[in-house]
Amino acid sequence: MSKALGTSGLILNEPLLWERGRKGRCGFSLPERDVPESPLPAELTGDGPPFPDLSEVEVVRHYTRLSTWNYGVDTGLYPLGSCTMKYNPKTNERQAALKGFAAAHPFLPPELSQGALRLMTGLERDLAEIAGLDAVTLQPAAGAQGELAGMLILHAYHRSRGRQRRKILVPDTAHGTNPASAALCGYAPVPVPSDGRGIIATETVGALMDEDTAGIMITNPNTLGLFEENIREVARIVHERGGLVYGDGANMNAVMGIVKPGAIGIDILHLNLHKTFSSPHGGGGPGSGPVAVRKELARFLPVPRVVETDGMYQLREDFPDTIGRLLAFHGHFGVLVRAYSYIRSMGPDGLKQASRLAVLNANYLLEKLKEVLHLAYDRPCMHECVFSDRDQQAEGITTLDVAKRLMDYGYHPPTIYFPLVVRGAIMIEPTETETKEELDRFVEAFRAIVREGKENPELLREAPVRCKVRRLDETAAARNPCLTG
Amino acid sequence: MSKALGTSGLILNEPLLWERGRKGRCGFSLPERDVPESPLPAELTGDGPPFPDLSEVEVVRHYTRLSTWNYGVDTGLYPLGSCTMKYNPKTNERQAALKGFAAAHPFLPPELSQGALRLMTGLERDLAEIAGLDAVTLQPAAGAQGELAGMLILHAYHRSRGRQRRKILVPDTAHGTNPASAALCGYAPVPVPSDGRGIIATETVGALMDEDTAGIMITNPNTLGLFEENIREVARIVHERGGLVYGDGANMNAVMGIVKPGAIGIDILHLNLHKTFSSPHGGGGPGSGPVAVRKELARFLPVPRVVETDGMYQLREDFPDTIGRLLAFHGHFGVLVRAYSYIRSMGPDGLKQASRLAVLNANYLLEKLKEVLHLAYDRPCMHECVFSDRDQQAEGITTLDVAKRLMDYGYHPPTIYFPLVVRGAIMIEPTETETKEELDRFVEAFRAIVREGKENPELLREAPVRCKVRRLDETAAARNPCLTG
Amino acid sequence: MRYLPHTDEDIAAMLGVIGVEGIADLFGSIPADCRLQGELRLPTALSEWELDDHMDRLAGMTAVSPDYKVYLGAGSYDHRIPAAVTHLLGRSEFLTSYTPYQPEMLQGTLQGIYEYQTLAARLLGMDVATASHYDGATALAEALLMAVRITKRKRVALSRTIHPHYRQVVRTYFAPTEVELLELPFLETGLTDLSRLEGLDGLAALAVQSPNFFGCIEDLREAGKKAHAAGALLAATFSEALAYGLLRSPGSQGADIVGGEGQSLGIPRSFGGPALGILASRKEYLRSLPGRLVGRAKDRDGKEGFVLTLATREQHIRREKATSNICSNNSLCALAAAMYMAFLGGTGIRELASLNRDKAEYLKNALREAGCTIPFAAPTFNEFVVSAPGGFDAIHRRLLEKRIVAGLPLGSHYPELAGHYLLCVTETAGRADLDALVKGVRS
Amino acid sequence: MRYLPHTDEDIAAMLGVIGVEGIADLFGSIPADCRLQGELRLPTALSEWELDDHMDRLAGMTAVSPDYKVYLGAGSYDHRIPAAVTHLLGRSEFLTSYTPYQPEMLQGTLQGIYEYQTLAARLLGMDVATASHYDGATALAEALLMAVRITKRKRVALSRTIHPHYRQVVRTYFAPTEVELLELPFLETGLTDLSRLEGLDGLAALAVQSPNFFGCIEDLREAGKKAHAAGALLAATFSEALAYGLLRSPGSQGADIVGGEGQSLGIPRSFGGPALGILASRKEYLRSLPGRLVGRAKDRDGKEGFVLTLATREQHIRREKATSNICSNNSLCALAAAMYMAFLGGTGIRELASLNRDKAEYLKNALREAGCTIPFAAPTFNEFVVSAPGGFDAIHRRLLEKRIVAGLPLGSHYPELAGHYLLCVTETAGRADLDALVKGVRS
Ligand SMILES: Cc1ncc(COP(=O)(O)O)c(C=O)c1O
Ligand SMILES: Cc1ncc(COP(=O)(O)O)c(C=O)c1O
Repeated sequence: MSKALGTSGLILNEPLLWERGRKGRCGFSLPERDVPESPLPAELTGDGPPFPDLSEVEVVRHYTRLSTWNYGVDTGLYPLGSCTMKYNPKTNERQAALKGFAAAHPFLPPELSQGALRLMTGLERDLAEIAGLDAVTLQPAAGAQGELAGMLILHAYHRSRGRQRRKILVPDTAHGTNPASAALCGYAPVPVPSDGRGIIATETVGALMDEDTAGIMITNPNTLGLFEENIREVARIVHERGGLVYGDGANMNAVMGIVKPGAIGIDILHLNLHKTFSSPHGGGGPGSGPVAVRKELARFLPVPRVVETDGMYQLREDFPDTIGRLLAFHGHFGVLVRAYSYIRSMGPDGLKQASRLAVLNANYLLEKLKEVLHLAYDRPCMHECVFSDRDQQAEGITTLDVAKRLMDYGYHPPTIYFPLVVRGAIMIEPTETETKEELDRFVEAFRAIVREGKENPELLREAPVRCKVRRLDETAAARNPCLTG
Repeated sequence: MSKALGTSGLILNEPLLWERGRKGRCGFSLPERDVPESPLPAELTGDGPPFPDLSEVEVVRHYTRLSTWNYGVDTGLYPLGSCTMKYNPKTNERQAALKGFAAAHPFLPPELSQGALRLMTGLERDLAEIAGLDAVTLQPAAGAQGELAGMLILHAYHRSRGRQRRKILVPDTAHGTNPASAALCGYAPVPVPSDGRGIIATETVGALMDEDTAGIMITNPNTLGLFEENIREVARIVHERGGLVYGDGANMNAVMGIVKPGAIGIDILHLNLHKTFSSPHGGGGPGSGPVAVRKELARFLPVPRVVETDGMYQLREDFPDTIGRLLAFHGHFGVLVRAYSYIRSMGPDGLKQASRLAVLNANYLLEKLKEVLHLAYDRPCMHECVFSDRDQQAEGITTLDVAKRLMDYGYHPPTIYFPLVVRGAIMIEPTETETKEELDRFVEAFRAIVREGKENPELLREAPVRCKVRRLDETAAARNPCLTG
Repeated sequence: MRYLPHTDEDIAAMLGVIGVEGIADLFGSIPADCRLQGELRLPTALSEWELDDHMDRLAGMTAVSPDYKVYLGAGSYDHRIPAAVTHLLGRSEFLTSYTPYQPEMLQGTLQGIYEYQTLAARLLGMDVATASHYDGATALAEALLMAVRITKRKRVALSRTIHPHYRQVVRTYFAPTEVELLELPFLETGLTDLSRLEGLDGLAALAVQSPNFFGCIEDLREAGKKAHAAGALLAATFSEALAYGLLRSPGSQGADIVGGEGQSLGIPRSFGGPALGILASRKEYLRSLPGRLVGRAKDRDGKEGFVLTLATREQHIRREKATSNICSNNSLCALAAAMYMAFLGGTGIRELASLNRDKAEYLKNALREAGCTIPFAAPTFNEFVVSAPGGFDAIHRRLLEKRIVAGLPLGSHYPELAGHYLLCVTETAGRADLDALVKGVRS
Repeated sequence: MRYLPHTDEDIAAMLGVIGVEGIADLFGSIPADCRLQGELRLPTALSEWELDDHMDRLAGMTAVSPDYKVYLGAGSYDHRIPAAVTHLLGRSEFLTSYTPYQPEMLQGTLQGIYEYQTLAARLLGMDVATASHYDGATALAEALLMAVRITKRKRVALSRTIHPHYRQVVRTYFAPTEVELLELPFLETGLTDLSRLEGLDGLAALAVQSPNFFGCIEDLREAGKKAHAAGALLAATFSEALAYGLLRSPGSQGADIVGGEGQSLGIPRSFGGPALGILASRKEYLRSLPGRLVGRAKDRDGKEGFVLTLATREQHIRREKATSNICSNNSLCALAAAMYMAFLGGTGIRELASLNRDKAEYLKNALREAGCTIPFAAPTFNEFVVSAPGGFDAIHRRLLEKRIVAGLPLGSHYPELAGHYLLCVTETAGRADLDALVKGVRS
C-alpha cells in the first residue's frame, strides 16, 4: 500500500453558525437560578447580542466538520520554515489542563499559588541556562511581544545612559516582526545586507554601526538557516560603539545545548515557546515569547517578576527601572506549562539531541532536494534550508504553484516568499520529529511536482484540486473586504 | 451557502502500522528501572512479539489519519434503525475519565469503593423505575448478553419449577441476537409471524404457545417501529400457559416515561445503555445491557449484586439461585457512568421529552419520506420507520444502491435489509437529537437520489464515489479471507 | 435541555406536516392501559455543573493512587496509559461511530481493527484473532463452546488455577448445555496437575491459564501435548496480556484457541470494565470463531480496503444457528489496545514486561526476607501469592491503615489458601513504594 | 526519546547521503569559540509518569475550587466552560495547525475565526473585529495607538477606573512615544469624572472601561459625546465580556474602537493567560487595525471560502510600516470564544449575564445587611467594591482561614481605597456559598 499521501475523501459542507439554529435553542447548561432577580436599570441594558441559538449537537457538528477542513501537525509534515512545526506532545495538554493550573486565578495570594509560581521559576531557570543569560521574563505573549520587550529594554538602557539613539541595525533576512518591533520603540531600522554566503559580514556592520544606532537585532541561525559566523565580531563592534545585541531566538531549535546565545555576544534574547519548546500553534496562537537578558539588564525586565525568598515565591512589582507591564497578567501561563513539561521530558540530553536531529533532518532534505530544486545557498544548513523557483521560471511555474500543488500531495507547503533576499523562496524546516521515511516521501513529492511542472504545468497552476476549495482569490478578497457576516 | 452536505476534500492515505516504523523506535515512555534484573528461565521466554517500533508522532498521525476516514454521530446524521444513534454528550466522557472511576480496581474492598458502588445502586434504581420492574443487574456487557442473561433466568425459572421447556416464541421481526441468545440456552426459537399491520396478533401467540414453550421474546416497540398493541393479551396467554415474557428493550427510546414495560406484562427486560442512554457506540462497542426483572425473578439475577446495608454498599455473591456470573467483573462500569450521567442530566421530564421528540422526528420523516419512498406499513410509527426499495425495482435499483449513494450526499445510510419481513428494508431511526432542518435536508437528499435513480441509475450503482474507497467487494473478501497482515 | 433541539415552533411545524394536534397523538397506537399514569420517579435533572460536582464527589469515594497504593491484579492491572492513547481514542470519528456495516464510510475503524487483529494474533502467536469479545472470561467461555462445537465432544477440563471468576463465567455459559466441566487441581508448585488428564476420555478441550491466577507460568507445551494426546484442543487463557511481551506465546506452545483478557493493553481498570476479550485461534477453526472479523477487500477500482467479513457465522445472518449471540463487542477497547501496542512496539513491550517481572520479583524477595512465605515455587510474572507464619491477614489489615492495599485474600476462592494473598506489582510501583510496603510488613 | 524517531541506522544512512561522518560535522559553520563546552545544566529527563506526578504535585499547590471559594474577578473570571468546548478545541486539526497562510488547507480555522470576528463584532455592536489580540490590556494599548495614528494627535485620556494593569500596559506601550497620557479621576459614584475632559485639547482618544474596574457600569454614551465633542475617538475597554450579554453594546453607545478582554468567553483562567484580546472598530478605521483579519473569498470555481486579508497592514508585508508588530495572536482562544458564544446563543448569554448580575447583587445586599459598606452607588454587573467600618482587611483574613478568598485588596492600586476589596460573583457561586461567606463576615 505504498501510494501517494494525498487523496480525496468525503468531507461535509457546513454553513456559517448563524445560518444554523432556531431562536430559543441553547447548547449551554444554564445553572439553576437560586437568587432573586435584580434587574439593572432599563437604560443600561440592551436586547442581548444577536447570536444564533443552537443545540449542543449542532455546535459539536459544526466545529467537528470545520476541523476536517484543516491540516495540523498531527495530520502530517508541516515544513514551514521559521515556524518549527515539531510534534506537540499530548502529555503537555494533560498538564496544562490540570485544575490547579487551569482554574488558578492570577490574583491568588502568593501562599495560595506556590505551585504555579514554582513552575514559573523553574522555567525561568531552564530558559536562562539554555540561553546562557542571567535573567528571564516569561511575560511576553509571543515572539513579537518578546521583541517589543527587548526593544523597550534597549530603549530603557540607552535612556539610562543619558542619550537615546534613533536607529537600529536589522539584517535583510530578518523576520518582519523585527523591524516592526523596533519601529514601535521609535527606532528606524537600518537594513544590513547579507553577504554572498547569506550571512552578515563584519565589515558591513562595522560600516553601519554608529553612535546613533541603538544596536542590532540578529537572528542566529538566521532565516536562511545559516549560522551567523561573525556573530562574536559583530557583537564586539556593536558593544564597542555603545550598542546592544538583540537576539531573535526563534531559531533556537537548531542549537540547544550547542550554542548559548549569551556566550556569543547576545545581550537580550527572546525564545518562542510555541516553536522550540513544542507548544502547539493553535492555528495562529497563543504563543509565548520569554526574554532572557544579561545580569546588567535585569533591572529593566518587565514586572511582575517572580522572586523567591526562603523557599517562598511571590510576584513583585517594585523594580524602579522596569520597562513596565506587557500583559494584564503574568504571561501565557498555559503555554508555559507546556514548555516546562517539554523541557522536563527532554532533559538536557534530549534537547541537545533534538537540535542535532533537527539539523540532520534539514541537511538530509537539503542534500536530496537540491537535485530537484534550486538551492539558494549551496552550503550545509542548520535547521532549515531555502530553495527557490528559479529553475521553474522557464515553464512559468512559480513558488506559489509548487506550494499549492504540494497540498494535493498531502503536505502542508513550506514557508514561501520569505526570506525576502531569495526570490521565490521555498523555506523548509522539517524539525527533528520527522522520520527519514517521511522526508524521503516528501522529496519524492517534490520530484513528482517538478516533473509535472515540465510535462503538464497546468496541474500546478490549477492546484490545489483536492482541498475543500480551489485556489482562493486573495486579491479580490482584499479589494472588497467582507470581514463579518 | 446552502449546498449539498457531502463534498470531496483532502484526506491522507496511511499504510498499515507495520509498514511504518524502524526497529528500535519507541513511542512509549518506559519507566526508569529502579530494581535489579531478575530474568525468567530462558525456556519460558520468547523473543517478544513481532510488533513494529514507532515513535509517538508516527502513531499519532497514523490514528489521526485513520479517524478521518470514519463517520461518527459528531460528523452528522446517523439514522441507523434499531441503533438509536443519538448525540453522545461530552460531559459523560469527562465523568467516565475521573480518576476515582477510571483508576478504580474492581477488587477494592467495599469500604474503599463506596463511590462506585453508590453510582451502581443509583443507576439500578433508575433503570428499575424506567422499566417498571423490581430488580436490576448492570452486569451484562451488551444487549446480546442481556438477552443471554434473560434466557438463563428463564431457564433457571423453569428448572426451579421442576420442568424445563424446549421452545421459545420469537417474532419474525426480532433482532438476530434474540434467536441466537435463546439457542445458547438450548431453546428452539419458534418464529411468530407478524400480521398485516406489522405486529403480533394475539391469536397467533394463542396458537403457538404451549406447555413446552418457555415464553416469548418480544421487542416493543418492535423493529418496524410499531407498538405491539396486543402485548397485554399476549403476555396474559404466555403467563397462563406457564411461560415468561422477555422484553428486548433496545427500542426503549420510544417510550421512556410513557410505557413501563413491567406494567404491560414484561417479566424480564434488557436495556441498551449504548442506545437509549446515550453512551457512544465506539465503532461497535463496548455497550452495556442491564437486565431488569420482576421481584419473583430477582433471586436468579447474576452475581455479584450490589447490596446496601445501613448506607454501606457492597458486592455480594451469596445468592444460591443465581444464574452465576456473566463477566469477570461487575459490568461495563465505564459505560454505566455515562448512562448514569445522562439520566441525571435529563431527569424524568427530559427522558420523557426525549422519547416524545424521538417519536415526533420519526413520524415527521415518515410523513415527508413517504412521498419519496415506499413505506412498508402506512401508519404512524414510534421511534423509527421502515421503507423499501419496491418502487425502485423498475430501474433495477436496490436498497443497497440507495444506501451507498446517501454516503455521497454526506449521510450515514439507515439500517438496510432488516427487519427481514420487509423486502429491501430501509429502516430509519432519526432520534430526538436531530433538528427539523437536518431532517428536511435528509429528505431532500433522498428525493434527489430517487430522482437520480430514474434519470441516471448508474450514479446509484456506482456509488459511493466520494468516500476513500468505492464499493468494496464483500463477497470476494469472504471467499478468500485475509484477516491479519 | 441542551441535547434536545426542538423549539415550540419546530414542534408545531412538524405536527402540522404530520397532521396531528399534539405529540401525544403520535402515541395513539399504545393502548390506554399500557400507558404510564403519572411521571417517572427519578431525581430531577442536574445542570452540567451540578453533575460535575456530584460525580467528583462519587469519584472521590474510591481509593486510587496517589492516596492509596493498590497492589491488586487478579484480572485487572495498573499499567501506564500514554496520554496520546487517551487523546486519539477520544477522536469522535472513532468514539461515536457504529459498527462498520457500511465499510466505505468507516475505513478508519476497519483498518484499525484489522491492525488490532494482527497485533493480537502476533502477541499470542496465533493465526487469527476476532475483532474483540467482551472480556477475558467470556472469551474463554466462547473458546470452550467453540471447542465443543469443533470436537463435538461433551467434556471440558478446566485448571483450578484459572481465574475463579473466569471459571464461574464458563459455568454460567455451560449451564444450559450437557457438557461436563471438570476441574484439575494444582500442585505444590502452583501449577496445574496435568497428570489428572490421564484416562479422561471424550475431552473436547483442556483450558489452562498462563500466567495463572497465582501468577505462575504454566507449562503450556506440556498441556498442549497432553490435550492433543487426548484428542482435545488446548484452550489457553490469560488475564495479564502484557506477560506475552516476555513469555513464549501460547500459539508457539501448541494452543489451538486462546481466549483471554487484554485490559492491560492501554485500557483503564474502570472498576472492572469495559475491558477487552481477546479471542484467537488457529486458521482451521476460523469459521467456528464467534463475533466479528475484519478482512481485506478491494473496491471496484481495485483499491485496497477493509470490510467485516465471514458474517455468515453471525447472529444477524444466521440467527439461532450463529456461532454466538454476540453483536456489540468491545471495539473501542480493541482499538485502544492496538494503539497501546503500537506506542510500545516490539522493543518496548519486551522491556516493559521485563520491568514488571523484575519489580514483582524484587518485592517477592523482599517479602521473603521480611519473613513472609511464598508458597508456590513456580516462576511468576508480575503477580505472586504470599502468606506469613500465622497468615497474612493481620499484615494486610495493618497495611490498609497505611493506605496500602496489599493484595487480594484468596481464602474465599481457595479455602485451602485462607490467609494467603495475591499481590501484583507493575511498572507503576516505584522501589520506594515497595520498600515502604516491606517496612510496613516488618513493623 | 519517544518524540525523536531516529534510529542509529537512520542516522547513519542520512549521514551517508549527506556525505559527512557524524552529526557534529553538520555544525561546522559554527566557529569553535561559539560552541558550548560541556552540557546544559538542566534537571535530567523525566518519564511521562514522573512528569505526571511532578505536575500533579505542583498543580496541587494552588487554591482552586472546591477546596477554596475564590471571589476574585478583576480581569479574570470564573465561568463555566462546557465540556464540549474543551473537547472540540482539542481536535488536533485546530490545536496543531499554524496560522492559515495557506488558506485552501486551513478553511476550518478560517471559517472559525471569521465566525469569531462576526460574533465578537455583534457582541460589541461594532462593524469589524480582528482575528484576536493577546489580551485585554494589549488590545486597549493597540486601540489607543491606533487612535493616535488615526487622529494624528498626541494626547490620550484614560479613566482611572480602567483596570490598573491595563493602564500600566498602555504606559509601557506608549513609553517610547511622545504621546501624553492623562488620567481622569472617578466620582463618588464609582464612575469616571468626565467633566475633567473639558478644556483638554489635542485629544486623540478617551479610554473608558465598562463595567469598570470597580464593576460599575459607565455611561459610555456620555463619554462618547464628550470625546467626539473634543474631536477625539472613544476607545472603550472591558475586562468582563459577559457583561455585554446584558448591557448595551459599546458600539451602540458611540465607541469608535473597542479593545478588551474575552477570557470570560470559554477560556480557563489559567493563572492569567493565555486569554483573549478582542479588538474591534468602526468600518472606517478598518485599515488602521493591527493584526490579522479573516475575510470571505471565492475560489476559481466561484466557491465561497475564507482567507487572511488586508495583510498590507501587517509586519510580514510592511515590516516597520505595519500597523503593529503582532504576528502570532491568540487564535485558539478566539476559537474557544466563538464556540462558547455558539453554545450559549443569544438567548443563553442574556440569561447567563442576568444570573451573574443577580448573584452579585444578592451578595452585595447581604453584605450591606451584614454591616459592610458598599462605597460606590453606581449599578454594577458581577463585581463590586466592599469595605467595612474599620476596613475589610480583618474580615478578608478571617475568611481566608475558612478557605474563602473574599476579593482583591484595592489599596495597592488605589491608596485612597485601602481596606476596600473588589469582589466578584459569577454563576459558579451557589446561594449557599454566598450565605456562608456572609456568615463568615458576621462572625
Ligand atoms: C524569526 C522569527 N522571529 C519572530 C517571529 C515572531 O514570533 P511570533 O509569531 O510568536 O510573534 C517569528 C514567527 O514566525 C519568526 O519566525
Ligand atoms: C432490537 C435489538 N436487540 C438487540 C440488539 C443487540 O444489542 P447489542 O449489540 O448491544 O448486543 C440490538 C442491536 O442492534 C437490537 O437492535
